[in-house]
Amino acid sequence: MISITGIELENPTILAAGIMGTTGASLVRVAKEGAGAIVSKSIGPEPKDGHSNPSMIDLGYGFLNAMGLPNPSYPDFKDELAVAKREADVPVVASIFGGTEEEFVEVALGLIDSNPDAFELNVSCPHALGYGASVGSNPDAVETITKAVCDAVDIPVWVKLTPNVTDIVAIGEAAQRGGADAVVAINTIKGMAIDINSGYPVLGNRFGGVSGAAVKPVALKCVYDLYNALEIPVIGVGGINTWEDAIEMIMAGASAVQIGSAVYQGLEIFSSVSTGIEIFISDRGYKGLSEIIGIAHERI
Amino acid sequence: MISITGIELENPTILAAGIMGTTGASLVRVAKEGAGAIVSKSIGPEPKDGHSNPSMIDLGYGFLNAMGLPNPSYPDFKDELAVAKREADVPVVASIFGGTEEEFVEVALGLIDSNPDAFELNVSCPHALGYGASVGSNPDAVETITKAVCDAVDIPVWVKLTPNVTDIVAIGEAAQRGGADAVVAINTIKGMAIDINSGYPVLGNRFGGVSGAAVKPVALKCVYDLYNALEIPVIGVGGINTWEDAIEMIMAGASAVQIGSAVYQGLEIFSSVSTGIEIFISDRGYKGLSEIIGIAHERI
Amino acid sequence: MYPTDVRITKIIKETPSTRTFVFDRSFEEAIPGQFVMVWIRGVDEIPMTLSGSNSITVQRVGDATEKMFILEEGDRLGIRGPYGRGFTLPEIEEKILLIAGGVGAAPLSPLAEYASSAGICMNTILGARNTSELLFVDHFTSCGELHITTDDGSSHRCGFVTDVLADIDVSAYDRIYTCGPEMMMKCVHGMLEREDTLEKAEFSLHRYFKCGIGVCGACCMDREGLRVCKDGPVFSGIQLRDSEFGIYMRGPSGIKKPF
Amino acid sequence: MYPTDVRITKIIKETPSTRTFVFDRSFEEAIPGQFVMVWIRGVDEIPMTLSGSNSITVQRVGDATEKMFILEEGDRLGIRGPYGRGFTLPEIEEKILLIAGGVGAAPLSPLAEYASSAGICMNTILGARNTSELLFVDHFTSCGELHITTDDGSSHRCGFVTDVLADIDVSAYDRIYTCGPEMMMKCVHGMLEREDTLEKAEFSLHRYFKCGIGVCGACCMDREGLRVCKDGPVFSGIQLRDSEFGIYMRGPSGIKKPF
Ligand SMILES: Cc1cc2nc3c(=O)[nH]c(=O)nc-3n(C[C@H](O)[C@H](O)[C@H](O)COP(=O)(O)OP(=O)(O)OC[C@H]3O[C@@H](n4cnc5c(N)ncnc54)[C@H](O)[C@@H]3O)c2cc1C
Ligand SMILES: Cc1cc2nc3c(=O)[nH]c(=O)nc-3n(C[C@H](O)[C@H](O)[C@H](O)COP(=O)(O)OP(=O)(O)OC[C@H]3O[C@@H](n4cnc5c(N)ncnc54)[C@H](O)[C@@H]3O)c2cc1C
Ligand SMILES: Cc1cc2nc3c(=O)[nH]c(=O)nc-3n(C[C@H](O)[C@H](O)[C@H](O)COP(=O)(O)O)c2cc1C
Ligand SMILES: Cc1cc2nc3c(=O)[nH]c(=O)nc-3n(C[C@H](O)[C@H](O)[C@H](O)COP(=O)(O)O)c2cc1C
Ligand code: FES
Ligand code: FES
Repeated sequence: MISITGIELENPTILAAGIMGTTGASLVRVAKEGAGAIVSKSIGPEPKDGHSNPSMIDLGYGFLNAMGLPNPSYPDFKDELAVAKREADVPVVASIFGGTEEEFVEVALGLIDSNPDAFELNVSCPHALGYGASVGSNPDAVETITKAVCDAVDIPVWVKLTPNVTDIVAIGEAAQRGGADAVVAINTIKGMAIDINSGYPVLGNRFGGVSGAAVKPVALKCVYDLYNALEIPVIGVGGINTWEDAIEMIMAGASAVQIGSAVYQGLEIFSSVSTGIEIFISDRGYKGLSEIIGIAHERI
Repeated sequence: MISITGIELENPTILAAGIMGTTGASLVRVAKEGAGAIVSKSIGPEPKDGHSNPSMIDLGYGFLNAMGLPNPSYPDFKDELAVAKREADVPVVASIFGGTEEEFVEVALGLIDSNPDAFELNVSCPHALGYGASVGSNPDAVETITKAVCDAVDIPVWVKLTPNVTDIVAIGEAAQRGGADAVVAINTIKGMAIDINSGYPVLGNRFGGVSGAAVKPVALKCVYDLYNALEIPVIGVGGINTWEDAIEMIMAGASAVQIGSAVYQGLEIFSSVSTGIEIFISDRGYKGLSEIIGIAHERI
Repeated sequence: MYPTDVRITKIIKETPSTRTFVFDRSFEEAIPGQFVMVWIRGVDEIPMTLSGSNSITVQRVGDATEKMFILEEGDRLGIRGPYGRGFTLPEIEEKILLIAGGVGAAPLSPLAEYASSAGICMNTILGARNTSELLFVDHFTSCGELHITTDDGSSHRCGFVTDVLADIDVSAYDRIYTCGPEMMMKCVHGMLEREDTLEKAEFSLHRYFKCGIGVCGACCMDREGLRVCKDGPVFSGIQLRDSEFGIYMRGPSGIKKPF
Repeated sequence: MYPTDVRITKIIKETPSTRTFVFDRSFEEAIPGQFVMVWIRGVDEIPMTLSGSNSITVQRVGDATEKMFILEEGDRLGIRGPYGRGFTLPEIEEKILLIAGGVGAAPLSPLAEYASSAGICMNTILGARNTSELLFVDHFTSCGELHITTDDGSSHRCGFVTDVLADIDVSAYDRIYTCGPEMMMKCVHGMLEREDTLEKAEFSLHRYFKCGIGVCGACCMDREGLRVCKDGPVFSGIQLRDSEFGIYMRGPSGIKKPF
């Protein structure tokens, strides 16, 4: 049992935003498969169909996607969130996004009746015009939005950061100043793929974000730096495919980990990672997870 | 035969900076293996031993390195450069770095007698304190440095960009304003790896830069955006392992490509990539490389 | 992986609303019922069942399929796949029933081909709006009986495939496979449930796909959160009990659309 | 790949300045002469030839090796490898000569082991500063003759391995393998060149390594740009002709250091 921003998790594996998170039923399914907590798809103020397909491809060494934040909007998602809360038996985090602090607050308040255990603010999706990283690369905007949501609700607020910035720590500090209870790093890294047979960019949106194995070293460095600079917990995400990857992220400074693309391997990923972590902790004689969080910082 | 910033290349594959580029002899060897041009290790004002080992590991899906810009400094490298110029039979580009515009100019002038065909300014190495990306993420610094070197020498100046910034286009524009003849994108992406058996970061420098397959989608996006925004040519580098990767980079907007980590596969990489490109061009009935440079921008 | 570039070697006008596109790349490893994501460059990427190891059979319904209908032999498509869970192949000694409605004949066609080449005893109920829309009639006659219905009675029996099914003793079959409009399949499901033969039956479903590889969750069905692209598109009758099947599906945004 | 974590199961004090570290992980695939990168965490990572499939033999010379000398059984190291090009293994009917100086006996030891287990006829010239620094004496006596020299004459023949070599008819050997201080190897190279037997000879070299995997170029030798970590560390006598061998090497910055 671990506690993060006051929420109790049976294990430190959390479903990442945007992965099987559009319906209450699929969130519940992931919880039953062993996730310690679940994060919904990012929900916004208006329904969005997202970008046209192809919206995701497997690169072999990672994935490239540009979903375009498809979501039914908060009025419609309220009930899905309620289903997740009712049936999942694990903490449920609502990921939300908007273009302005007012929109963020509107969405948060619109979902609050479904009793999410926390909000995760997606200020980091790299491929939604006017949304996401355009907001998340500006420390002032991040601080303002975080503060607005923190003021409006009294559940924990996590802020999800983009790595597509010169200095992720500055953004993390802005979130902390705004009152964030935790930061989540990282969202996908801007990237693209081109079909050489036709010259067309492969994604319907032309470019998108890289996730999976390829981004793990980048995520580790971001988590490492954020852990160093911030007082609030860091939740690590990006490229976790095995329990070893999760331990690495925790040693960099993550209090818990989120798993996204690795769901591709199968939903057993959550139980296999959490079991692996547990065995590692006990085999090596550590007293608990907390003993290895950020341990890399002490190894000099 | 292609021409880039006035330099004639037999083929569009160029050895990337920092790969087998510390000695004249190794540069010559790469040229004989089929590279269309060769770029030296980045040379600075003072000799540097670089970071302690481990300085590079193979991640499977890419590489992580933190060499720390080891180099013998320009007084010592002058002769190596002269060897390369004398024996390589292909254009030789001197990569240089410094902490200030004065240092850049000092190094450039120190090497000019060896007659490099161009300078490549490394304003982008992510892991040398006070050098590299700390300079390269600041558009004003990039413009000033570029201008200083362009004023001091009358050979083409290429500027190598870091992807570790919020907006690589702004940096590319700064280089262009400074008088750069071409930009080269990308240098490595900040990353790290942790040994879970000990908790130690694997690299001697704790963190470093990711190269190889993992960075290809990111490099493509950078090249795509730079091509769109700049008047000067873009040279693409990052994750090119096959001729298909090279074509992809060219379709994104690269006028030529650099190959770094893929040397791990063997030095035949240059001839196999350039032959592949040539066959592709002729099989598909294109008139030449120029017909496919940036073609992805027209596919809408 | 990046989409595989394929060239269209043949276009067969099957019916006024459906065409088969044959390409120069054969997906021999594909199991009947598996699908591919078909990229019409510059337009969209849409899921299509393989109607043969190197073909898809497309009904014109909207933007992307419209664009496909102006393609010509020699044109190219990008293909990802095959993906998903196909049909459970029948054993040699088993007796099987296929129930196909409209373009639902597409996924059942390679199954019929498999069955006939394996000498498996197979009967088929094939329905369509009208005579001209009947698909793959000869694929299903190569062995076993074929019952044809048309909604408008323009030939054969007038009515729906369920009318034929009602007259059939389903207990005589070891496996029942069905694909067609969801309301048709829902009726079939109900009838088989009443006959207590759901565990023998498999249904090939459609939902809105984005990733196609089981990650994004766009295609998840209530109440079990089954991913049609990965856990399906073929499901057993049992899996579909108490699900959204026949009640609603979701659009690209995730908003429910009742049938 | 990340370094493999190994536990030191045994430390053997071979001589006052050398210790063998045996670990719990065997690199059976390694060819004699190949090396591993040994990571002493928090200190440095340095190249070491495998002196056995699960051991390295280390001479104390500086920081990192100093740190290794305070390690105890049960301590752990990180290992990448095996890397590089090892010795060309002799054929059964061939007669071979090994020439080892100081810790240069380390890479030759697994070769001797191979030769003796294959029943190959092998003679060895083994040199050291003094008697107590003689390494792996019994590895080289298991078959064939062993000629020992000590620089100070503290036992056996006083002088250098080259003194013994001068007395030997090298044309009697099919293959000659050598490892030791570069100036010693340079002398051997010169003598073999005069005897016109360079093509039979292989030399195991040291240069400053950074990546260890043939990418960075730190270990490149003039004039061919051969990478000691990838194209070597074992080179034929022919490859070393007209090279920097025996003249200079480069330090970590690339600056030349004459021998
Ligand atoms: C597993 C599977 C197999 C299929 N096999 C076949 C087949 O063999 N032959 C055939 O003709 N059709 C098949 N379809 C349906 C086919 O995918 C749709 O008809 C096609 O996507 C319509 O695209 P459109 O742009 O022409 O229509 P649109 O104008 O975009 O929309 C018409 C309808 O098509 C469906 N649709 C559109 N885009 C998608 C999408 N990305 N994923 C799923 N449905 C979508 C929606 O229900 C939509 O309401 C299959 C669908 C699935 C899920
Ligand atoms: C292929 C190869 C195989 C080797 N095998 C053995 C062996 O089996 N047994 C053994 O005792 N020694 C071996 N060495 C030499 C060994 O690597 C050095 O003695 C060791 O690196 C010294 O490290 P140090 O920190 O103790 O010394 P330092 O104080 O760092 O330096 C002493 C000298 O060691 C050498 N050295 C230091 N770091 C490196 C490095 N990264 N790469 C190469 N040389 C370095 C340099 O020549 C330096 O001048 C081998 C070297 C190579 C290249
Ligand atoms: C298909 C897909 C959809 C995603 N949607 C969202 C989203 O809606 N909101 C968000 O904050 N992150 C989203 N992400 C990013 C992931 O939550 C995660 O940060 C990223 O994928 C890195 O983790 P991974 O390597 O484990 O996938 C999405 C990622 C993928 C692959
Ligand atoms: C070992 C190593 C050393 C490098 N040294 C330099 C350097 O000195 N200067 C520089 O501009 N880039 C340097 N780079 C970056 C490469 O030139 C290149 O931009 C990067 O590796 C991406 O290309 P790749 O994926 O083909 O390796 C180095 C890369 C590696 C792997
Ligand atoms: S379409 Fe993405 S999970 Fe099915
Ligand atoms: S040490 Fe890097 S190439 Fe040899």
